[in-house]
Amino acid sequence: MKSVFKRTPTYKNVPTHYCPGCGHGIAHRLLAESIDELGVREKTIGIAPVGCSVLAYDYLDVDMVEVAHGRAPAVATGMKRTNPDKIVFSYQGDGDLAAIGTGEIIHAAHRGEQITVIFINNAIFGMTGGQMAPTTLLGQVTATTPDGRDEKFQGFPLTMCELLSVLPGAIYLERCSLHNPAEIRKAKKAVKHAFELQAAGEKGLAMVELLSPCPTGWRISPAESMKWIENEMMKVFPLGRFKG
Amino acid sequence: MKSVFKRTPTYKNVPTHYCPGCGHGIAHRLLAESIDELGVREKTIGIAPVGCSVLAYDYLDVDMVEVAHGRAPAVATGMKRTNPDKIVFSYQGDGDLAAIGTGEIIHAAHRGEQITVIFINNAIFGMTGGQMAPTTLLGQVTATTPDGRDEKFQGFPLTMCELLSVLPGAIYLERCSLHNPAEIRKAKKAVKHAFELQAAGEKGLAMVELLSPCPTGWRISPAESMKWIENEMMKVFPLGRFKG
Amino acid sequence: MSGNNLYEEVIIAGFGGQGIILAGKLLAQAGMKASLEVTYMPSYGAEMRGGTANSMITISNKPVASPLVTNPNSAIVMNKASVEKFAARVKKNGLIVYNSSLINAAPAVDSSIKLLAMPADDLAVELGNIKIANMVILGAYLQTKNIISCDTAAESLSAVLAKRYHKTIPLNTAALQKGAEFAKKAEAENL
Amino acid sequence: MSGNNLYEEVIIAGFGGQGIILAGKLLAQAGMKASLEVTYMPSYGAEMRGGTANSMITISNKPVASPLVTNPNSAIVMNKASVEKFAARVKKNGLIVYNSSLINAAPAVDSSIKLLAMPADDLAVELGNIKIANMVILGAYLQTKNIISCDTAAESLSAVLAKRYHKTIPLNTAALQKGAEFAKKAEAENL
Amino acid sequence: MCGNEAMAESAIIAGCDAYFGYPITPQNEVTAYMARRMPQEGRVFLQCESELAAVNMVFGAAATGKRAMTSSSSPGISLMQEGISYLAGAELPSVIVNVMRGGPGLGNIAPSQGDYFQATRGGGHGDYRTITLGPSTVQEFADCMPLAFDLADFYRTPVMILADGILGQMMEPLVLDNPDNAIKRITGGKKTRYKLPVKDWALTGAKGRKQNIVRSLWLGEGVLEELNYKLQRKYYQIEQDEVICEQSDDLDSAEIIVVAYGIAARIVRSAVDAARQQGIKAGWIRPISLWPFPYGYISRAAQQLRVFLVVEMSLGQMLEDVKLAVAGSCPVVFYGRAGGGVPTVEQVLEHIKQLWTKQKK
Amino acid sequence: MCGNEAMAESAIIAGCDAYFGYPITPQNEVTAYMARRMPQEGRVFLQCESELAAVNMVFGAAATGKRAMTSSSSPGISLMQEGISYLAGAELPSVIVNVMRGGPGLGNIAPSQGDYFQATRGGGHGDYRTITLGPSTVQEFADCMPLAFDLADFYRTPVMILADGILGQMMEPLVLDNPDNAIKRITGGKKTRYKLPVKDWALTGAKGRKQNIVRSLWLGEGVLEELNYKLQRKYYQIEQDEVICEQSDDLDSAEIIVVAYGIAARIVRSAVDAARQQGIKAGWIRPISLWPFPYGYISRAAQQLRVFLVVEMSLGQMLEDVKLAVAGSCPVVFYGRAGGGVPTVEQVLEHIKQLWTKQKK
Amino acid sequence: MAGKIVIDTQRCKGCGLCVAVCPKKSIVISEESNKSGYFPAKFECNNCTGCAACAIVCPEAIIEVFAEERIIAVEQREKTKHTLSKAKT
Amino acid sequence: MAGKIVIDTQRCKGCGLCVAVCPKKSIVISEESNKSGYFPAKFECNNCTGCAACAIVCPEAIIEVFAEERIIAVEQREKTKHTLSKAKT
Ligand SMILES: Cc1ncc(C[n+]2csc(CCOP(=O)(O)OP(=O)(O)O)c2C)c(N)n1
Ligand SMILES: Cc1ncc(C[n+]2csc(CCOP(=O)(O)OP(=O)(O)O)c2C)c(N)n1
Ligand code: SF4
Ligand code: SF4
Ligand code: SF4
Ligand code: SF4
Ligand code: SF4
Ligand code: SF4
Ligand SMILES: [Mg+2]
Ligand SMILES: [Mg+2]
Repeated sequence: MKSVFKRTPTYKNVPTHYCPGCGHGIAHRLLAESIDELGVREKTIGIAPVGCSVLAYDYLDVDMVEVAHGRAPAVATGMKRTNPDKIVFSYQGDGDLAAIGTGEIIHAAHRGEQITVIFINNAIFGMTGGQMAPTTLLGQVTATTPDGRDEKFQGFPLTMCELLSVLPGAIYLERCSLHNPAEIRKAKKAVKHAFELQAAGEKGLAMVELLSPCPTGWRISPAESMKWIENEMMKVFPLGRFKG
Repeated sequence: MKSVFKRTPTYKNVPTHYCPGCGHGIAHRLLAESIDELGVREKTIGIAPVGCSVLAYDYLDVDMVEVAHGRAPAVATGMKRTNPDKIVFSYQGDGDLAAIGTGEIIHAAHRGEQITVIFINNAIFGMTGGQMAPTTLLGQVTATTPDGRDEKFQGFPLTMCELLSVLPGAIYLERCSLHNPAEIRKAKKAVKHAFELQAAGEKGLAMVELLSPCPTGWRISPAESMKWIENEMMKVFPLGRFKG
Repeated sequence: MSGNNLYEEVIIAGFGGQGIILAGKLLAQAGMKASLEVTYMPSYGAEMRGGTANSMITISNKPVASPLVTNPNSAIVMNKASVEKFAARVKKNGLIVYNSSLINAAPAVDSSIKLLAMPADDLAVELGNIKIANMVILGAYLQTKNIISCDTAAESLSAVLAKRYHKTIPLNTAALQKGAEFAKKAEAENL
Repeated sequence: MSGNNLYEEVIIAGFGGQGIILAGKLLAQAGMKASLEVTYMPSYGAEMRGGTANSMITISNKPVASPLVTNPNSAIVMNKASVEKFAARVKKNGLIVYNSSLINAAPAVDSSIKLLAMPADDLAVELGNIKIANMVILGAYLQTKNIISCDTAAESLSAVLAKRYHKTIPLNTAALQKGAEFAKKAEAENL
Repeated sequence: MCGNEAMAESAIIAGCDAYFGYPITPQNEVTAYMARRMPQEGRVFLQCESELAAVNMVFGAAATGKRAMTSSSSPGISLMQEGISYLAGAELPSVIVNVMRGGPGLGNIAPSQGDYFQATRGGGHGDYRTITLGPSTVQEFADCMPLAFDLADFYRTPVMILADGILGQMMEPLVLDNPDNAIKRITGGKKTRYKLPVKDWALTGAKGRKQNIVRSLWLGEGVLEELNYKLQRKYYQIEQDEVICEQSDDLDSAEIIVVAYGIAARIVRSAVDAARQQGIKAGWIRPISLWPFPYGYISRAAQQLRVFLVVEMSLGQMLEDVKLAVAGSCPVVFYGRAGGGVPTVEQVLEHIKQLWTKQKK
Repeated sequence: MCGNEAMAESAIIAGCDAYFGYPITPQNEVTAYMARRMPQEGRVFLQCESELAAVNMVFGAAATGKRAMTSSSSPGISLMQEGISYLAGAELPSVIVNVMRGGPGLGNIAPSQGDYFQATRGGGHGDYRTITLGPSTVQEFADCMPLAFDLADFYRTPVMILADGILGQMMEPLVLDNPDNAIKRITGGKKTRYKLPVKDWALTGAKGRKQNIVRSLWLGEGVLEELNYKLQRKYYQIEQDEVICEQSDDLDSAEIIVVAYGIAARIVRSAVDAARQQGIKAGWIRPISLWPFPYGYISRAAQQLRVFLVVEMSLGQMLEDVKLAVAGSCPVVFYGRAGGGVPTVEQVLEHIKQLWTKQKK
Repeated sequence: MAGKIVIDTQRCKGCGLCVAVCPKKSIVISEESNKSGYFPAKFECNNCTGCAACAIVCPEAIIEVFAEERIIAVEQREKTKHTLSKAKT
Repeated sequence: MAGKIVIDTQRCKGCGLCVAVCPKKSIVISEESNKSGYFPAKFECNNCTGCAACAIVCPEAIIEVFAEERIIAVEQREKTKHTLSKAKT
C-alpha cells in the first residue's frame, strides 16, 4: 500500500496548542497543502491574528508576522504594496476580522488589495474564553450573553461574505465549512483557489470563510460541534460562493 | 402675502462658516425642520462629527456633542442605550463615516442601534483641504489623487447604503441628493422619516445619505457642483430607498 | 514566613481540565470560612489553550502581604509536568501530595519533605467520575495538614461551584472524604 | 530686531480668496532669490472654512530665529477685519499698505507710521481680473520699501505658482508693476 | 469573588449606570460579570466591537450625565488614548480600569506595571492628566470604584485605575458595603462621599434651558489656551487635595525606604517585614494615588539622608516620580522586573540587604 | 517648499520605500506631496482609511525590510499608540512624524508641543521607548529624516519626529542634498550615515533559509522579560551614543540658562540674544534628541549655580526631564503656553529679565 | 406677481444657487459686495411665484418667501402629507 | 482491506472526530491515556478503505493513510482537477 494522505511540508510536524477538536488545525492543514501544491512557499508571507491561532507561525513553515488584533488586512496591505511579487495572506478569527478589525477588512476589500484572507468563523471569541462574537448565533450562550444572544440587544449575526460581496474590490468570496470530510474537501479547493488568484496576479481581495468548530467555546463535544455547525450555523451562514 | 417659507427655530439664525454653495447648510436646514415639525427638539441629542460640519452645534439649537473623528455611532450608542427616551442622531461626513469610522457605523447598524444617522456624501474630505474620500469618483482629482482616482490603486467608490443594506439592524436606508429643489424636498422627507422611526420606537438604525456639493473641494463653482452631482455622482450613487 | 504564626503557602498544579482552579478556590474559600486570612491566585490565561494550570493559596492568621507563592510549604501535584516544575520549590519540612495514578516515581526531593502518593484518578474512577480526582487529592491534603477540616471544605463547595453544578456537591463531598480517609490510612501505615 | 541690520517683519492679511498666501510666498521667495535670509509662515487651517488669512514674512541679512511676527515693521492689509486685527500691532515708523477699494477710512495709528492707500481691487479690475489685487498691493509694498525689487519678485513667480497657472505670469507681473507705479506716483505726490 | 469581580460589583454599588467593554485577558471576568449583573440591575451592559468603540460609548453616556465605565488591559488601553484625551478635553467624568499585562506589543498576559507612564503622563495627546489610582488589595481594588466615580464627577475628569493581572485574578477576604465606607477605607479615613455638583452641563435635551454643548474643539484665538489653563487649575487643585499614600509606621527610623505601588507594594511589605526581623532599618512608602503623585510624602522623607529603593514590575517608570520628589537629596536605587516578571519577596529582600551592607560600610 | 514638503522630499532622498497616511491638519502637505512624488519615484504612496491602518501598514512594510513611514498630527498619533507599542515590541524600524497641534481632544490646529510626554515616555503600553527628534528649522526637519531612517534600521526601533504646525507650514532657505550631509548637519558633524546591519530577520519569503517570524508575543516563562531586558540594553546604548544637543557659545558665563526645543527654541534664541544685548548673562540649551534626552548636558551645566528656565508650548512636559537632569542642584523655573498658544520673544525676554532681577537681589 | 422673497443680503455668500434655480429669473447677483466681501443675490421681482425653489436651495437659509393664499394652501397640503407619512412610510 | 491508517497516538488529543467520520468504524478511542493525558484514537482495521475521511477531519493532522493503487488513482485525478481549475474557476 502506498501513502495516499499525509502532512505536507509547509505544515510543520509539531503538536499544536489547540483544544481537542478545534477547527484551526484543519484550516491550517488546508492552507499548508494549498501553498505546497501551488509551490509558492518560498514567496509566501503570512499574517497571524490575535486569537487562538496567534501562534500559527509555529505550525506553518512560511515567513510570518504576528500583528495587532484586527489589523491584519492593513498589515497585509503594507506588505503587498511594497512586495507585489510576494503572496500575502492573513488568517483571522471572527473577533479579529468581524469585530475590532471591521474597518481594516472592509477597506482592504474596498481598495481591492491583492491579498488572500482566510477567515475562521467559529461564532465565538475562543482565545479570551468564549465571549460573544459578531457571528454568534441568536440564543447562543456565551460568557457575555449568559441568557443567549438576543437580537434586541446584540443584533443579528454578522455575515461577512454577504457584506463584502457589495464591494467590487473583493473578487472572490466563498463560505465553506469544516464539519465533515466532504465539506473540508470543498473548503480545500476554495482555499487553494484564493491563493491561485493571487498567484495569477488577479487584482482584488480573495476571502474564504470557514465555519469552524470551537468545542471549548461552545461547551459541547467535538462531535456535537460538527453537528451544531451543520444544523445551526449553516442556517445562518449558508455555504456557497458569493463572488468570483 | 404671507410668509410661506422661512427658517424654523431649531436652525439658529446665525451666519455659518461654510464656503459659498456648500451643501452642509442645506442639510442642516432639513434636519432642523424635521426636528421642529416632529416637535422633538427638547428631547433630541445631536452628535457633530470631525469634518467641515464640526461646528454643527453652532447652528442647530439642540443639545449636542462633538466627538472624535469617525466615532459618532459609538457615541450615539452610549447615549441611546443609557437614554432610550431621547432622540439621538449623528451627522457625519464621508471621511468620518466611510473612512475612519467604518467599524463604528457597521457595528451600530449590526447591533440595530436605535439611532438616526445623517450621512453627508460629498465625495471628498472637505475640512482637511480636499483629499480623496472612499466615496471619491473614479478620475476625480483631489489633493491626494493628483491624476484622478484610479480603481487599480484606490479601488472603486464605496457605496455605504448598499453596504449597510446587508445588515438586518439597519431598518431604513435612503440615498437622496441636494442638487436641486425637487430632490431637496425628497431629502427632507427622508430625513424626517429617519427621525420619525426613532421617535416611534422602531428598533434599528435609520440612515439618510445625502449627496452634497463641496465646490471648494471639487474646485468648481456652486452651480457646476449641482450639475456634477446630477451628471456624475448619481451615476455611481443612485438615489433611492435601499431599506425600509 | 514568620515564627510560630500560621503561614501556609500551597501550590496546586496539573493540566487544564484536572480541576486545579476549582480545588484552589475551594481551599481558599474554606480558609475564609475558617476565619483565616487567605489569598488565592490562579494561573490564568484563557488566552492560551492547553498547557498546565496552577493555583497559589496562602493561608495565615494575619493579613497576607504577597499573594505569590514561590516556595510553598505544600504542593499538590496532579501530573508529571507539575512535579518537574514545582517539586523542587517546596520548602524544607514541607509536604508534597502527588497523583500517583499519573506520576509513577516519587519526586526526588529533600528528605525532610513529606511525600504522600495518592492514586487520585483511580480513587475518583472508583467513585464513578475521574473529574473529581481534584477533590480526592485535596481531601488528602486537608487531612494531612489539619489546618482546615474536610467538613469546612465540603461546606464551602456551594460557594465555589456554579449553580448548575450544585447537584454534584454530594459527589464532591464524598471525594473529599475518600481522599481524607486514604491519607489517614497511609499515615497510620507509616507510623 | 537688532541695530542697523536688515530685519524686516511683514504681515499680509485679508480674507480667504484674496490671494494672501500667494502674496506672502512670493515675497518670501523673492527674498531668497535676493540672497537674503527669510522665513515665511502662513496662517493655515483648511480645517476651518471662511475667516481671515494671513502670512508672516521675516527678511533679514542673518538667519532668522523666530518665524512668528507679533509686531511687524510693515503690514499689507486687504480687508477691514484685517485692519482691525493688525494695524495697531505695527511698530513705530512702520508702514501700512491698505486696500482702499474695500477699506474706506485710513487706519487710525501712531503718526510715525506711514500709510499708503491702494485701490488694489479697482486697479486689478482695470487689468481685467480682481484676483490679482494681491499682486498690485504687493508691488506697491516692494516699491515703497525698496528691499527687494519688483523684478526679482516677478522672476520668482514661476517658483510659487503651480504649473497650470504659469500662463498667468505675465498678468501677475503686470499687476506687480501697476502697483509699484501707483506707489511711485503716490510718493511723488506726497513729496 | 476574584479581584475583577469585586471591582465590578463595587462599581455597581457605586451607581455605575453603564459598562462598555471588549474582552481581553486578564480582565475577562469583568465583562462576564457585568454581562450578568448589569441587566439584573436594569443598567446597561454592552460588549463593543472594539476598545475604540468602548471608550467612545463611555464618552456618549458620560456626556448625558450618566456614570459610565470601561475596562481593558494594556493593548486595549493604548487604543483608547485618543478617546481619553477627548474625555479630558471635554471634561467628561468617566472611569477606565486597566488590568495591566506584559508589554510592549501583544506581550503576554502576565501581570505588569508597564503602563504607569501612559496613565500618569497622558498617553494621549495634549496637556492633560487623568487621576490614577493604584490599588494593592482586592479590597482596595473594589474600594477604588466609588472613589473613582466621585472624583470623576467632582472634577469632571476621567479617572484611571491601574491594576494588574494578579489583582484581577486573585481572591482574598473582602467587604462590599456602602460607598461611604469604601471611600473612607481607601483614603485612610480622610474622605467620605464627595458633595457632587449638579451636572447642569449634561446633554439631556434642551428643555426649559439653553442648548448644552459638550466639545473639545476651541478655535477662537486663545480659547483653547484658556481651556488648558482651566484644566491646569483643576489639576493643581487635585494635586493639593487628592493625594493618597500609605507609609510604614516606622518610617522615621528607617534608613532604607522602599517605594512601590499595587501588587509590588505587597511584595515589598513582606520583604521589609523580613528585613526588619533581621535588624535592617527599612520602611516603605506606598503611593495609592499615582497621579496626583505623593511627591510631598517622599520629599519629606528625603529630607533625612537615607536610600530610596523603588520596586516596580516595569523597568523604571514610577522611578522618575520618586527621583523628581527626592530631587537629588538622597540616592535612589531601582529594582524592577518587566514583561510580566514579578519580583519575589526574596529578590526584594536581597536588594534591601545589599543596600544595608553598603550603607553600613 | 514648506517644512512639511521639505521633510517629505528628504524622506524620499533617504530612501523611504513607502508612505502611508491619513489626512490631518497641519500636515496635509505631506500627504499631498507624497501622493505626487512617490509614484514618480516608483515607490508606494497610500492614503489609508485611518491612522490605525496607517501605522499597521507601516508595520507590514517594515516587517518585509522596507523603509516605511507615516505622518500625522496629535489626535492621529494617539490612535497609533497600540501600533507603536507593537513596532517597538517587534523591533521594526519605522519612522513616525508628529506635526503637533493644540490639545487635548480635537483641540485646534495651532502649533503645540503638548505631545512630548506621549513621544518620550511611550504613549503606548509596556516598557519601551521611541527615539524622538525635535527639529527647530525647516532644514533640521528635513535633515531629521535620513538620520531617523538610519537610526531606525540601526537599532531596529521606531523613531518619532516631533515637529509642530509652524515648522510644518513655514518656508525658509533650505538645502536638500545627500543623506550623509544631512546627518552631519543635524548631528553637528558627529555622525555620518550609519553602517547598517543586514535585515536578515525580514520577511521576504523563506527561500534557502529557515522561516522568519516577526512577533511581539512571548509566552514562555521569562521570555518576554528577556525581550524587555534586550530592549533595555538597546535603549541604554542609544542613551550613550545618540544624544544630540546644541547650546549657546556663551554657556559657561551664563547665569540664566533657558532650555527649549523645536520652534520654542527659536523664540528663546531671539529672546536670549536680546537679553544679552541688555547685559543679562543668559544662555540656552536646545535638546535635539528628546529621547535620548541630553541629561548630561544639563546636569553638567547645573554643576554651577544658576537658574534654569524651561520654555515650552505646553504646560510643562520637558520640564520634568530638565528637573531630573538638574536633580535639585539649581532652581528650575517654567514658562509655557498651551492649547496652541505660542510664546512671543517679548514674553520670554520678560521672564528672563524677571529672573535676572531676582538673581541680582 | 404672486410671490416675493426677502434675502438677508449681508449674510449672502453669493453662491448663485438661488439664481440658477429660479424658474422666473427673479434673482440676480448684485454688483456691490456686502460687508463680508461677497457679491450677494438680489431679488428682481419678475413674476416671482413664491415657489420657494430659491429658498430651498439656499445653503445659508437666508431667503424668506411670501406668497398669495392659494400657494400657501399647496404648501400646507404638502405638510399634511408629511405628517401623515409617519413611521413606516 | 484496501487501506490502513497510522495514527501518531502520542500527539492525539482524543477528540474522536476520526471515530465519528469513519464509514467503516475502523477507529476507536483507546482506554489508555497517552503521555499528555488524552485517550487517543486507535486503528482497528475493520475494512478500512483508505478513504482518508479520518485524516481529512483530524485537527492534529496526525493520521497517515495508506491505500491500494486503485484508490491512489482517484486521489490523483482529483489533484489534477485542482491544478486545472487555476485562477478564474
Ligand atoms: C486590542 C486588543 N483587544 C483585545 C484583545 C484580546 N483578545 C485576544 S484574542 C481576542 C478575540 C479572539 O476571537 P477570534 O478572533 O474570534 O479568534 P478565535 O480565538 O475564536 O480563533 C481578543 C478579544 C487583544 N489581544 N488586543
Ligand atoms: C483622528 C483624526 N484623524 C484625522 C483628522 C483630520 N480630519 C479632520 S476632518 C477630516 C475628514 C473630513 O472629511 P469628511 O468627513 O468627508 O467631512 P467634510 O469636511 O467633507 O464634510 C479629517 C481627515 C482628525 N481630526 N482626527
Ligand atoms: S478555544 Fe476554541 S478556537 Fe480556541 S483552541 Fe480551543 S477550540 Fe480552538
Ligand atoms: S470645503 Fe466643501 S464641505 Fe467644507 S465648507 Fe467648503 S464647500 Fe462645504
Ligand atoms: S420663490 Fe420661486 S419664483 Fe420667487 S424668486 Fe424664489 S425661485 Fe424665483
Ligand atoms: S443661494 Fe443664498 S447664499 Fe447663495 S446667492 Fe442665493 S441667497 Fe446668497
Ligand atoms: S481511511 Fe477511511 S475507512 Fe480507513 S480508518 Fe480512515 S475513515 Fe476509516
Ligand atoms: S481526529 Fe485526530 S486528534 Fe482527534 S481523535 Fe482522531 S487522531 Fe486523535
Ligand atoms: Mg472566533
Ligand atoms: Mg466629505
